[in-house]
Amino acid sequence: MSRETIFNAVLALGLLLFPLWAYVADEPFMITLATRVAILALAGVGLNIALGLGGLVSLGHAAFFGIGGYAMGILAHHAQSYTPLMEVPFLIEGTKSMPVIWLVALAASALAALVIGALSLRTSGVYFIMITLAFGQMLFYFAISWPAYGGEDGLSIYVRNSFPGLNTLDPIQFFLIAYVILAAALMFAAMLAKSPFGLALNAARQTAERVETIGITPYRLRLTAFVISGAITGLAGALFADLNRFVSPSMFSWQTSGEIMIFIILGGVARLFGPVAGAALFIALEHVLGGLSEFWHIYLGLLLLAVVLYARGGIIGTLAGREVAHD
Amino acid sequence: MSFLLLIEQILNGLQFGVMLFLTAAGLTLVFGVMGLINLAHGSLFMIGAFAAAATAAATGSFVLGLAASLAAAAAAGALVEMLVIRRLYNRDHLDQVLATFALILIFSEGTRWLFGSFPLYLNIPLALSGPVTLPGGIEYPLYRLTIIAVGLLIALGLFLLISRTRLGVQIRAGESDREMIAALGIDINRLYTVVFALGAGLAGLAGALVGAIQSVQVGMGEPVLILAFVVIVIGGIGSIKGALIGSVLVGLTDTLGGVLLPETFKLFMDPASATAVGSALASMLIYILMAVVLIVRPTGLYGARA
Amino acid sequence: MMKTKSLLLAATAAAMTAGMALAEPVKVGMITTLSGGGAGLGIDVRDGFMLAVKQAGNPDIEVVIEDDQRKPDIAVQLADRMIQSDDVDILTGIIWSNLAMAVVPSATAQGKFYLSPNAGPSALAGKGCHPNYFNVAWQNDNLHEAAGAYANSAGLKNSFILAPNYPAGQDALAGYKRMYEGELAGEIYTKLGQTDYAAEIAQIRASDADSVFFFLPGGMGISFLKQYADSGVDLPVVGPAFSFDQGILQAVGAAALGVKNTSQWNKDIDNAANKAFVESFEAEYGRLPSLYASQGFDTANLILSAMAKADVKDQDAFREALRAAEFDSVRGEFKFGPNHHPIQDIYVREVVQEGDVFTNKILGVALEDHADAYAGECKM
Amino acid sequence: MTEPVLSVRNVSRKFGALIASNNVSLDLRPGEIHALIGPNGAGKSTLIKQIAGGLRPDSGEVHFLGRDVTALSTVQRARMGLGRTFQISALAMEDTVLQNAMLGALGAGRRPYRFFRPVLKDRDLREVAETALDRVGLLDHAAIRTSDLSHGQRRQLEVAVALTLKPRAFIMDEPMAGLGASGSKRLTGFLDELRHEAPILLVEHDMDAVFALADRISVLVYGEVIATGTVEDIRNHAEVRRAYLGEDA
Repeated sequence: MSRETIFNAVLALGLLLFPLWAYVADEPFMITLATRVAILALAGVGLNIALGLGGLVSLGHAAFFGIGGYAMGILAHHAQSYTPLMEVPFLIEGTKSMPVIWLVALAASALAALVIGALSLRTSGVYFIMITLAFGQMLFYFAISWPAYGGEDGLSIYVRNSFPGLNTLDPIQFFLIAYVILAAALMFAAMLAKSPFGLALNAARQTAERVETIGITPYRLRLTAFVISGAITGLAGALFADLNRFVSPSMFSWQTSGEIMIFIILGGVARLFGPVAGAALFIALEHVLGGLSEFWHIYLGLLLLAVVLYARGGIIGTLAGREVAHD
Repeated sequence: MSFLLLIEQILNGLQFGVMLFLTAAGLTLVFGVMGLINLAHGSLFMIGAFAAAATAAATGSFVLGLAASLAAAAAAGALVEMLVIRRLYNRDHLDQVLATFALILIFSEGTRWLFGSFPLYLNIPLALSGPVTLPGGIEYPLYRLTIIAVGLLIALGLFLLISRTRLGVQIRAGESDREMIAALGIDINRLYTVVFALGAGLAGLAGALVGAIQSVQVGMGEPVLILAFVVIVIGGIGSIKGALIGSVLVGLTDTLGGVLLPETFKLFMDPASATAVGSALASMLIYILMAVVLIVRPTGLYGARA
Repeated sequence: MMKTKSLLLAATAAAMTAGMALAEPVKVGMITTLSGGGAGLGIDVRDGFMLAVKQAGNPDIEVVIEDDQRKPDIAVQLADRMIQSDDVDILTGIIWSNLAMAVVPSATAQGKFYLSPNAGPSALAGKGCHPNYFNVAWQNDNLHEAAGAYANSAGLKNSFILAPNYPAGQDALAGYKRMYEGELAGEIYTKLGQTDYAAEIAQIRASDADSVFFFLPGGMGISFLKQYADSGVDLPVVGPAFSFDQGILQAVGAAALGVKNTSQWNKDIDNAANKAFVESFEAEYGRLPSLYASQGFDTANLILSAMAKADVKDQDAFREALRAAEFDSVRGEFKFGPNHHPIQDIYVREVVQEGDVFTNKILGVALEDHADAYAGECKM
Repeated sequence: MTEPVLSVRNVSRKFGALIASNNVSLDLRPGEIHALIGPNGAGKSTLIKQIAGGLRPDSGEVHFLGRDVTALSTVQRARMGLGRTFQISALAMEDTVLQNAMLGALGAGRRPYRFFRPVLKDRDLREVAETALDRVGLLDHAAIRTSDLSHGQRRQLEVAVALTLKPRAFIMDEPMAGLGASGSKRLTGFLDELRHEAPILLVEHDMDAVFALADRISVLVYGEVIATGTVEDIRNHAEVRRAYLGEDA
């Protein structure tokens, strides 16, 4: 077993044991924090498929995170107020069922990723970073000024949505839902990296010319990766909205895109558990540093700077060393 | 809408564009020469505004305030370049994003720690305040005309600097080939520090000039940063000419879109919802512009490199 | 993000002020904005609140203060923590409507009291009202309505009105129009966070307006006022107090002189409680108190007054004690309407210069015993 | 005479004032190795790009397997069976040698959109990849990271990736570069065999290899084909000697 595998196992186990400990010690807020880590890590796992595997540096993933969030918000809002979502041409009702909401979030964000990706992937490099940012900003301003669903005030859902057989209001049960989804996404991402598609996508990142000369179109590979990536981040958005029982345009903000990206860079780009390690560290830092001083952002900034300058390859890169070639 | 008002709005768009150019010029210079994505550019803008406000409050002189903004931002830029940025040139864009994001946190809260949480006072000098009457009878604030003039002068200065001076030759060499600079015996570390400080100083000066008619407060740099990025991407990264044209394009689109869209919607909607829909669309307009430009020209209007 | 400043006031003060008979301590969680661009408002609310707590010397009130960074998800997370881990009885402190909308419904649903020291979104005043939710400041529309009423009395007939395109901005224009009886020369929604208003000012100039009403909180208002003053347009300006507040006025400077604005508080309201508040605030923090500080101060005193009458664990009794609002408000008379929002006088103020300091003085009352427009929709 | 597999007809391409290809015509017949030689800057790379699909000519046509492919993309031409190796290795450097070869096999199999089963467990693909590696003598290095290969080994891997496609024609851009004497001798022997599977358009600087292998040679100078013919023809061609070989001698 490589050091990275051991580290991943420790991380996965730690993220599970910490809230279980908090449950026994009756510290429900610690469970909420762990849930937050799991959900934001999930968003990162999504972005990492585009960014790590595909080399597509998207600064617009908040678009999908927000769409997932609003999928939850809009469906639950209509269910809560007993008003149909739409009546023509056919009746669509709101819902408070998590699985249904997740499916809608996945589908809606995948569709958005298809459109945004199809246009954005015509560019590359910094231009790609900026055009994805532009799409994120468009949705941000749209969400703020669109009055139907609360505008900047956002939408509040009074009771968390339901999952058959579970009490989602119980923090530990909701945590387990998020954890299982994160685990599933990690497994999927691991499989994807080793799959034929992963091989081709990874090659397209390194040498697009080669991929073309073997008869595969890099654009379509990347678009597919972007859609998968956006869908997973959208699912995370729906869960995040359920964690807060609230959605607002801030989920669409460029800072949100930046934060998701920072989890990945902190943890280690293209590392399977990079987003998990990054989100855990970032949230732990926020929690600990926040207690030190009113100006704790300065310390956070200095720490992040230290990581970039002295811990290359993020946490996992530093702890586990150079990635071994697959197999 | 009257023709005169339209002319005035075009002037406003132009003026907004020139203000954007002041910030975007430094950003595109740094990107073009060093290939660095500097998210902290907005912080340098803020530092300039705060330095100007503090100096103007202490001395009562706006000009000294401007000088202070230039000096403070350039000094902060040089310092940051030597301590942090220098280690990032050979890294990929992601590391640069994280590091300069960290710098934003440090600069913002550091400024708040030094100056407190309330906005500072910085006003335009008496000599430049109030409107003047332009030919055609448009009343237009003198200070805004001054900004247009200063912006165009700086644009001209940058063109001359790059095309006519030794530093300009080095900058151009740096854009095309880094190894060549070293081969020419140029001290590359010094060149980069100078260029970064120049870009930072421009941002600081912009902060002071703009701060005089806006709010000097922590966080004022971030919206400007995003707009500056929009501008340089539309113009083509690294191109001063592109930055100028991109700025004016964004300035005109934003200003005229905000004015004309609600009016247009009023033609076929009731006024209240026309205003709401028009304004919503107007706030998305520059991003739509940027997306369209990039879809048609994937490296911006004047961008050479893919 | 979690700054814990547990302020357990010295138990040695057990010498006890009169009326402190009920020993059950009250834990207050304050979630407010202490970092980033909007920090000034949160700091004022906090300082006003803590001044009242300090002056009361009541050892039975404990305050936990946290910074929400003006982010809704952080605010929700803090509320979760305070409810789940800190086990607070009362939440307070939120500045912004969108954060209040994120926190208040679920906090009150979980059986906590929420006392708003600043935000008053219409949803929480009308259909979404809750027995455990009290607004100690105003319903969002109140000051705008007062501005509309003032415009009528000042004989303004053709207003140009503008606000950012987001819910509070839309409420602001609706609030003004609710009271204002004249014509509209124009109605504009600006971009949220906009810093350049040249285009809007040109439209104002080109219109035949006789006055301008605007709601542009924070830095947006500063930018607008500076640019407006420099444009040479000299129509009278009316607005809610938010853009003419103590913390902001110094940054606007002379550009704001003479502007009429509406507020439920000013430092020259003539009552003993207010005099004492202004003096002690200046002595404690070395600056003049703002509107927000006064709201924080009143919020704390409301809690203290209820503590003197009831045990917080007896929710019905405590709720009654809050509703009675028997405390010396710095605004003078203060009472709650049926939806737990204030019924109060709203004043017109004018921006003046006192020595080096820009501040406000009261001109008169715009609306007397004013309640909000949504109380009728509230069923509780 | 049999129909050529690949033919370039009157292709011209300008970059500003520079004429990179000037009315170039050449063809590749079944079973032959056709060498393209010329001094640096003669326009060989530009011509290769126009044949393989990275660049569209201003005028003229490229035909492959009897079909006009001038308007087709690189991907479409690759799918028709045009195999290519690069002058500067275009390999996934972070991946293993085997993964690179499997990438080729994946392209040949036309089914890259499979997301679940590990590609290395796909026996069919693996067999294709390993056979190709074995043929160029890299099977022993299958598990090595590509960036750890020597330059010569990377050229071999380039050839192996092209082999996995089972192409109808090869375009090889300097496959001998950096190989060393024994390596290039082995590759020469290998290409000699390979021509019977599919004809090869060979761009090469190594004149020993060119003269040993080529059935025909075209000489490109300043974007123009100044001569096409057998090895003997070219050796004796006065203009070629002057313009090109003369410099070498």
